[in-house]
Amino acid sequence: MADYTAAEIMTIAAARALKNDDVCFVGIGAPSAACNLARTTHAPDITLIYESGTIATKPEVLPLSIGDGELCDTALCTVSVPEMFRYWLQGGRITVGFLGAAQLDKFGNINTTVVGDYHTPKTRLPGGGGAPEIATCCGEIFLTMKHTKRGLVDRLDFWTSLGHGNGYDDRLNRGVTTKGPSLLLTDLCIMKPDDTSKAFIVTSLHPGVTRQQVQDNTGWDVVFAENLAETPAPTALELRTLRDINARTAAAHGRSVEA
Amino acid sequence: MADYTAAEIMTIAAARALKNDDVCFVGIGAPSAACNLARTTHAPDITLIYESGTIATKPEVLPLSIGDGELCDTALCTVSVPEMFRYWLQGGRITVGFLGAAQLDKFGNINTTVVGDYHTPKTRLPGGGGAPEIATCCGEIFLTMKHTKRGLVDRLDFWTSLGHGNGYDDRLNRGVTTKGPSLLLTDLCIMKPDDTSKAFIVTSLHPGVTRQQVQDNTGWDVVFAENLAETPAPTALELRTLRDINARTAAAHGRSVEA
Amino acid sequence: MARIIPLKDAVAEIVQDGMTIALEGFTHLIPYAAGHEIMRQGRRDLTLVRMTPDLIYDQMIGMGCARKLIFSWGGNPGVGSLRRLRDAVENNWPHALEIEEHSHAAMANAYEAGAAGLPFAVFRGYRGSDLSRVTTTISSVTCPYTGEVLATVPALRPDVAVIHAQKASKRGDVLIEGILGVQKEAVLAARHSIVTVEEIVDSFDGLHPNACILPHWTVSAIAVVPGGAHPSYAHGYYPRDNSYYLAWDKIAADRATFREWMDRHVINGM
Amino acid sequence: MARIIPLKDAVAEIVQDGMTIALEGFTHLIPYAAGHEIMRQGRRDLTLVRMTPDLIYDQMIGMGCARKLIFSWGGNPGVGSLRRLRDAVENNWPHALEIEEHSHAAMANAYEAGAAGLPFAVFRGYRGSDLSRVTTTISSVTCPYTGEVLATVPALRPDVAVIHAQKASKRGDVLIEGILGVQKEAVLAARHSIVTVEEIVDSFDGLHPNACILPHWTVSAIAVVPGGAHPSYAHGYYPRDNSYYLAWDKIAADRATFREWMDRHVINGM
Repeated sequence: MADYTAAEIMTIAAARALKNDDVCFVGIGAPSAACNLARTTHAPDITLIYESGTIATKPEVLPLSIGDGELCDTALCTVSVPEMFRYWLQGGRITVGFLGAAQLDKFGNINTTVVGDYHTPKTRLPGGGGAPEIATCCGEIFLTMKHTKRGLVDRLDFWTSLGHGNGYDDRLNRGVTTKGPSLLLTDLCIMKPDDTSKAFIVTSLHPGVTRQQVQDNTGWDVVFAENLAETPAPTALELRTLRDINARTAAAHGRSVEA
Repeated sequence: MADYTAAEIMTIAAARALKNDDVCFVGIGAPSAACNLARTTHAPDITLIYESGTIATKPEVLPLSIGDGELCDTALCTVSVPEMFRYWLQGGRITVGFLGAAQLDKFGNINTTVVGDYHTPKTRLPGGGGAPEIATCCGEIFLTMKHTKRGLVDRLDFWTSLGHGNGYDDRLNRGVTTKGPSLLLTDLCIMKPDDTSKAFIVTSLHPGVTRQQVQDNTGWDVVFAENLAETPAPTALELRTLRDINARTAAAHGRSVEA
Repeated sequence: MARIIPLKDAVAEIVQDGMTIALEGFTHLIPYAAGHEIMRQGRRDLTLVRMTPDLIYDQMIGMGCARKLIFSWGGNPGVGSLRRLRDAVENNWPHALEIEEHSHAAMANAYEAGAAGLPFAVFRGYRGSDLSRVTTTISSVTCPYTGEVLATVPALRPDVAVIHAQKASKRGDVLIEGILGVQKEAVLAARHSIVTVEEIVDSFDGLHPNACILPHWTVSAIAVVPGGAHPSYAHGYYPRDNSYYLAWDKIAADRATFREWMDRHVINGM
Repeated sequence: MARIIPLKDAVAEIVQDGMTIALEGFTHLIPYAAGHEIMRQGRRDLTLVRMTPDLIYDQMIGMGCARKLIFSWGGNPGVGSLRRLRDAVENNWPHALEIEEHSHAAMANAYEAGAAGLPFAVFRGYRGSDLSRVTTTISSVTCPYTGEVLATVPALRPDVAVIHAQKASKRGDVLIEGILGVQKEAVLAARHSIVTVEEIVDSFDGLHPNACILPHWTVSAIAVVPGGAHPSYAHGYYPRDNSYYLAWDKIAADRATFREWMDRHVINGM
């Protein structure tokens, strides 16, 4: 790796995917870093919305939770949580929903609920929170997660939220007309769904990452795009801006930040 | 008549019926006068709510409409109209709904929609507004209207909002568990529903009003309570307070006020 | 993205014949100026939607703009009935007017469902009211848990929502303060929206965190029209012109007087 | 009518074993002090309701107060999972914990329906999610106009709602500012409510007309508890104690350490 970490290029690649006029539903962690990096670089007018009701917020420090004080202080306005889910999410006003995941399959279905059986789980995870409706009501979904075999699995133990279901037109056949997962950013590569099968294929490897490395860390048989690209390395501006954000955040939260 | 008008004693009798801890949904006209008279005499803590979303408002001048500026200026807070109908009315927080009526029958059903046939009406009236749900969601309903044969009719042309329906347990059989009309105040008398039939009976005549006068101005065969009382004449305080309110209102609205 | 353009252009671009349009404002902030501009541009065949048709719809109905009216109370508050509305319903003048009549609770819930992207609204309504007999869009659903039958109405999704508000920021965010009515819901429920405002300000920094603001990306066009709500009022700017409301009863009572007044004060007035 | 009484008395009078109670506050204004008092009074068999079970429910579950949990995300925000919650679900320690798991949208709509006096909530939810397979209270209704099948959940009507707010007036009206979460809906949906506040002020005159205020007649009891939301924050008063959240992970990881910490800081702490 050059002079940046795997987590940094993941966040930077995610930020690059966001556009100036996007209205973005921001999850905590890497999604929050990516969205605020985009806002402070190429997409200054992007609208960031957090589940807690804060609309068009501009935090200087990455929030530890979706309800941090700074989100409200810097927001255009703060609405109640019922209004956030009814008017803004269900009302179809969000162009991009940014989700993290504990477990993900090749169709972008997500499990953040349990490992093992639901009623007698090996590991009880935090749960879906807003994800089940974010995944189906936003225009499209960007996913970011650490690239591990434990995370990218062939079969999920539980579908917390819907991606492309069983692939092909399964999502549409379930009456869900929004685009679903259109981008997966990990710390090794970028994936996009195949037009027909809707299964993720690797479209870009981060600098220094090999195909084998991706396959070794993925729970399903990885398909690589014919025109497999290499993710452009972070620019000085991207890196400096991200590191400023993370430094401010670490200082504010009294510990180092992983992304 | 003594030194007060029929309209004044109607408003004063209506105000007397309100209690200090009532939460009152206030209609325009006589209901508004009665509620504000009560608030400025024996029930200073009464909560007045107008349909426009103004909660616990204390207008110095009677509003011309339920959305007048002063209602918001003097309110504890002003909520949106959807919230007013969902949380405050439908949520069952209103103890007394105060309604006027164009046409009323002996069971307290109200018509403010049409005279004649609905689709080719002789007279098209303003419509129900909030009444259909006020009449069924408030704890109980007080009615005030001018005592005329045209107003108090034997059969309504249209049921805009439900009183006791066809009488007896009809309201309950329709699944409506709130009390319904419990008091009718006109400029001639006070009526209350009979415990069994739920039809209005005259329980008090205003001073100087005869039984014949009531029957001559009522479209149904009037029943008088055995212990028929006489409405106590307005006290000096009641009259002076009401006239102050009306004077301020007339000045503000640039014309005389009928109640 | 909200473009700040003249009212004339906003109406010309966005309001077309045959559309369903909602001019909302619950006694407060009624978008009269925009309504008058729609009349001046001679729009026809409109389905007008409004909880409390006020003088503005009496004028639009009298001028023949409307094919249909969806409403829950049509009157001149504290004065009397709407003469032009009655003439249309009772005598089909200037032409027949189809009406779809609801209660306030129904329309408030219908706008809310529209803003929430739902196809219908559910509420405990119309019990014992003949409105459910004459208004065919009223239906019901049964609660899966208690068996209670509750009323439904279709969500309101106007083609255009028109409101008046106190302020817009330079970027086109819109601030509504005081009696909010259903203005936010109408704009969010509609495909397009026109907002007339008293003034443009640099930004809304320092405002109360829970003030009612429509972000610029939820509004199609903004026009600066000081006094745009007259004769209704704008909280913090000017009071309600009660004399206009009182005088209207006589003006609208007679067809010729009405038409002559409208030509002088509205059609050629600007 | 809201009585302003000590927290100890409010909890003793209002919270009983076996009740369904909701302690709401979306990261902001979480009523920790009230939760600690409930634990000190040794309440048992409670059904805890909360969209985002935070440390306060981790503590109450770990202390054996809860029989059942209705929630939509249970974690230590930005830090990790809730150790005591996992121990209860995975190992039935201190005893079995029934869970009813929903999504945020479902619970937000369920509180809203509760505040609106409806028996169920309707929303476009759970599509393609296994939650509707494991949570038996999830059902559906069909739109009478479009035929669309939409998800339903029962309305949330807690026996008691407990929130923290910035201010109460002398008369007992309650002001909530900043991130509002579902606090107003929880109080309006509940039969009783306890509100802890930072301070009492004379009146709310001069406040923004659309600020979020609960009138005194919608609140059962108010207790003045400055710092009552710590370690969460109170907009305008004190920031979030992130170190408390970070330190909690280790404290709660071990049963003995947890129990010992709770005895020292909560049970005998006050």
